[in-house]
Amino acid sequence: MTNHYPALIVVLPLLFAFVVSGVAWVKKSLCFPLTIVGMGLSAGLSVCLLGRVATTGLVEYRMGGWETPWGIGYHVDYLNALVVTVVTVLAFINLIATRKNVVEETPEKAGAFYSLYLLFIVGLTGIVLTGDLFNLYVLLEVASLTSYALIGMGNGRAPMSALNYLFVGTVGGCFYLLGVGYLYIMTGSLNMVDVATLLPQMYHSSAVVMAFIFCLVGVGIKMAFFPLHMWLPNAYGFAPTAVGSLIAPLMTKVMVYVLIRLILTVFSVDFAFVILKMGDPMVWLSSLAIVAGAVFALAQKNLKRMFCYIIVSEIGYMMGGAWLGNNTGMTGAILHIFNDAIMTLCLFLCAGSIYYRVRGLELDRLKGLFSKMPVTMACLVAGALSIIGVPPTCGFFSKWYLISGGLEAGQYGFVAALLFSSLVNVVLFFRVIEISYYGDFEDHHGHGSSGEAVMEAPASMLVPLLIVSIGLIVVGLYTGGIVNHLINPLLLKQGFLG
Amino acid sequence: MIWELDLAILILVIVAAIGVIQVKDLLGCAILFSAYSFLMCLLWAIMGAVDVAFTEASVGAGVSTVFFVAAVFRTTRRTKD
Amino acid sequence: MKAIGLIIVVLAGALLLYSTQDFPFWGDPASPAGTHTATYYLTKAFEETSVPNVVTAVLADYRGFDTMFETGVIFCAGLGCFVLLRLSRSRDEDSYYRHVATGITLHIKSAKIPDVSSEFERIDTLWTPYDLIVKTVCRLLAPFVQLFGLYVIAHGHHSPGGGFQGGVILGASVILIAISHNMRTAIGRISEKTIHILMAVGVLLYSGIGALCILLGGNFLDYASLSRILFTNEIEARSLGILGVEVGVGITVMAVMITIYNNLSSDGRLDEGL
Amino acid sequence: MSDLVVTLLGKYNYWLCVILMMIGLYAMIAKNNLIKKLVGMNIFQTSIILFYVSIGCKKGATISILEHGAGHHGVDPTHYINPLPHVLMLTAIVVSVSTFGVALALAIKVYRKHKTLEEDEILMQLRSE
Repeated sequence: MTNHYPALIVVLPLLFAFVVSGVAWVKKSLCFPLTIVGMGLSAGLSVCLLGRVATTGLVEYRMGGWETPWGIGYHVDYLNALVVTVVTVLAFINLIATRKNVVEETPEKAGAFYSLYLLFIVGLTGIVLTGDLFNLYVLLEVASLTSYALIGMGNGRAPMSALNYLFVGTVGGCFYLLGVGYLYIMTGSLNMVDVATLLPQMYHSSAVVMAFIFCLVGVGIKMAFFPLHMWLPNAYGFAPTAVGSLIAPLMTKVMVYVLIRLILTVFSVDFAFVILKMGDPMVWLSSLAIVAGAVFALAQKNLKRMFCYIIVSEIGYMMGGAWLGNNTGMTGAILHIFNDAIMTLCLFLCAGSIYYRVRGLELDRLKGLFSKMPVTMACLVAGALSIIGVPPTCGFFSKWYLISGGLEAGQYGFVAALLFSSLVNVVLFFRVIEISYYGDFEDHHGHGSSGEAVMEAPASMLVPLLIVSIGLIVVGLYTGGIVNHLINPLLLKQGFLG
Repeated sequence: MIWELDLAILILVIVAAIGVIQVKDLLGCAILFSAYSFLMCLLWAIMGAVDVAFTEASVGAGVSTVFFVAAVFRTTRRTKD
Repeated sequence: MKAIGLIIVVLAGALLLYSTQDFPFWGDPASPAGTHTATYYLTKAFEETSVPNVVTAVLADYRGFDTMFETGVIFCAGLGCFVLLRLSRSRDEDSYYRHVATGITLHIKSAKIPDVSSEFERIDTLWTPYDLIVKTVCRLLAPFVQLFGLYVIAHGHHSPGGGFQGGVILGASVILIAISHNMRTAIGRISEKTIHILMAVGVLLYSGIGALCILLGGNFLDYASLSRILFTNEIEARSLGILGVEVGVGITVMAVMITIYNNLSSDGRLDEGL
Repeated sequence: MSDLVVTLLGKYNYWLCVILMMIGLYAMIAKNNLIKKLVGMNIFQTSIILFYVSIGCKKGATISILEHGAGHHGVDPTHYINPLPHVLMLTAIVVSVSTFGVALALAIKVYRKHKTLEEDEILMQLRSE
């Protein structure tokens, strides 16, 4: 059975998704336990897979038993295993933490909601594990389609934002498909490793260059890279709480993973940095993204929208690190995928529990929350410290790698942008903390309907939140281990010398 | 595969596509879109992609036109462009 | 906006046109795409799966993993439309009944609904007279459409077609009934609950066959390992496995098409429809 | 001169395909009506499918269903069209119809709230909120 781990990580949530959506029509109360079981199995298996990859270096799997250029194969190395573990474990934690939000916001359709939740995870895990370019597209569409539906479930402006996201996201998917088509017409293969062996003879062909550019634009749209980020704040900001905290930490990071995978495995480092010389312009664009994200975040009056713009700026970190073209920068980018997913989940879970009690996330409604919800706010502070980059939280270490990578490459603009955005983050979070610590609590339920008094969030939300915020520090302390045992061997194997 | 036929239908497809995005009535847009899909299906059949053409005939020209008309029926026919 | 759009479009188009210069010529038999993987499929597919339609063989066996997620995408779409549009029936609405013989409409304001007899039919505010000819023809046509759909699913090994196309045709036959009569008739034949369970059962059949292969000792979706329980050789087992997953695809696609139509055409109320 | 004709005949399919793509993309960017944008998106998707199907084309070959008995004494691959792009595009068509369905559902939901499908009118309503 142990050989089947890579397939089972994707297939088990899929099976459970179908069972959940069928069972919802027979017995509604079974939906949530079944979802927990499916998600938990997937998370457990991916941790086991990470353990195996750490010892053996590479796990391969052939779907249907066919050899790879003819069939679809999984080719799991350190990078896949790391990212898939983050995806499944964080989705599992989020599932437990947001149960009460789901009950409240979508009571009627809980079965369909959980089914879509599992399918979204199937999409993401499939994207991360697959070694086939077209299979990646199909799973990208699974993940995107479920996220459109999940975001559109919200009230108010959510359907309009979801429709905008759909338009933009589909164009992104189509551009990626077009890029794959260009690769296929030139090489006749769809397997990543096979394409990589066929490509070097035609590096100078304009069609291969265009294939790279189309893949880059397509993935860039999906990950909300700076000039293409317009859809993100609305889509994530207006989504239902449970959906926001699921999609925001995972979707964009997985897309950054796809980009790094394309550079490292398919097109090779030589092509991207030496032949195309894309490094400098992309780093400048990333610096712009960081600054723009930070500036937009300053202008927001809503906690969740502020976090959304912080994500835009964090995407700039990862893209910049990946394009610095040296070992340290790439290490920082991969580490930041990992860390940023945890930090973002922490922030969005805090926002979720505040929303659950206060019914609003405008900054002036946070007044006095420190006395009412001390644990939640303490976790928010932990997340904030990590975003700012204060040791010993994990955010500090990845930022350290990014900055030293920038100095090594002589990209002082990028380093300046990183420092600027850290400064802006300090301002942003101290504003939030000041309001919530010193402001007097005002009851906004108003108009006589006193409702329940605002108090600490229920334990089912607090425990996962605490786990995540302790995780921020634990991951920070184990950074050295992750870098030495997982990231360095990967970069060495891919011939990334810097 | 006969390239003269292919070219002729390709040009018709482009004409249909321009028609779809220019017509100022959403119901007309639905019908023209159905015609576009059907021409596309012919084009694929000529290129030898019979399975794809079959799918497009049943999905593009058939079911998605029904969806489109249903959606227009539940919303509005009016469009400014 | 129009000017910006035009600039982007012209730029992207110019790039695309420029990059076609390195393409192999259209229809060139010696192009990499026509020789690398295609040769393997064309020469080996029949030997290994005994399916003459190479497209079906590649779709459901060599790249069966893709097709499973393709069915998953369809399933997402059905579930998505349901989640986005379906309104719950919690609030009491006025209901209308039409006396068939006289055409008199009754408007009942209370929540209590009398038994619908053959003399009365439940209608909505948007009642339109049915055309007897259309109604009869469609009712007569529906079984033949369904038969054709089943043929397309089952005959996908030897001719164009397969689970997806057949499923769409099966779904279209129910949509035909819903359009020519009204949606209540169609829902009376196949209820919302049935549709949703069928939707899940179809994909479950597909992924279940895949998981069964793991239990029988093969890789995921390796139909050859089914030969142990089907008592045939590996090649026949692959062919039968392909048939099995095609049936699963057909069931899901049919159910999803009906769900999407029902929710779109009635704005999520599942009443009279178009 | 004859070179030009050869190039023209060899590439015109891809060129017209690009034009179709650009029509779809233009409609998505420049049109104001949500359904029109949706149609543009669908044209864009079908043109990419057309591009893939064109890749699979092979001169002088027939559809990729083996003749009766052909499988038993060796198949000449140059006689049959490349099946792989067709397989991929079946999946892509399914994806496009799924996206179409979900997008129509979202458009109906938008219409429920705003009573219009024109983007500028919706934005105006949102601003005045």
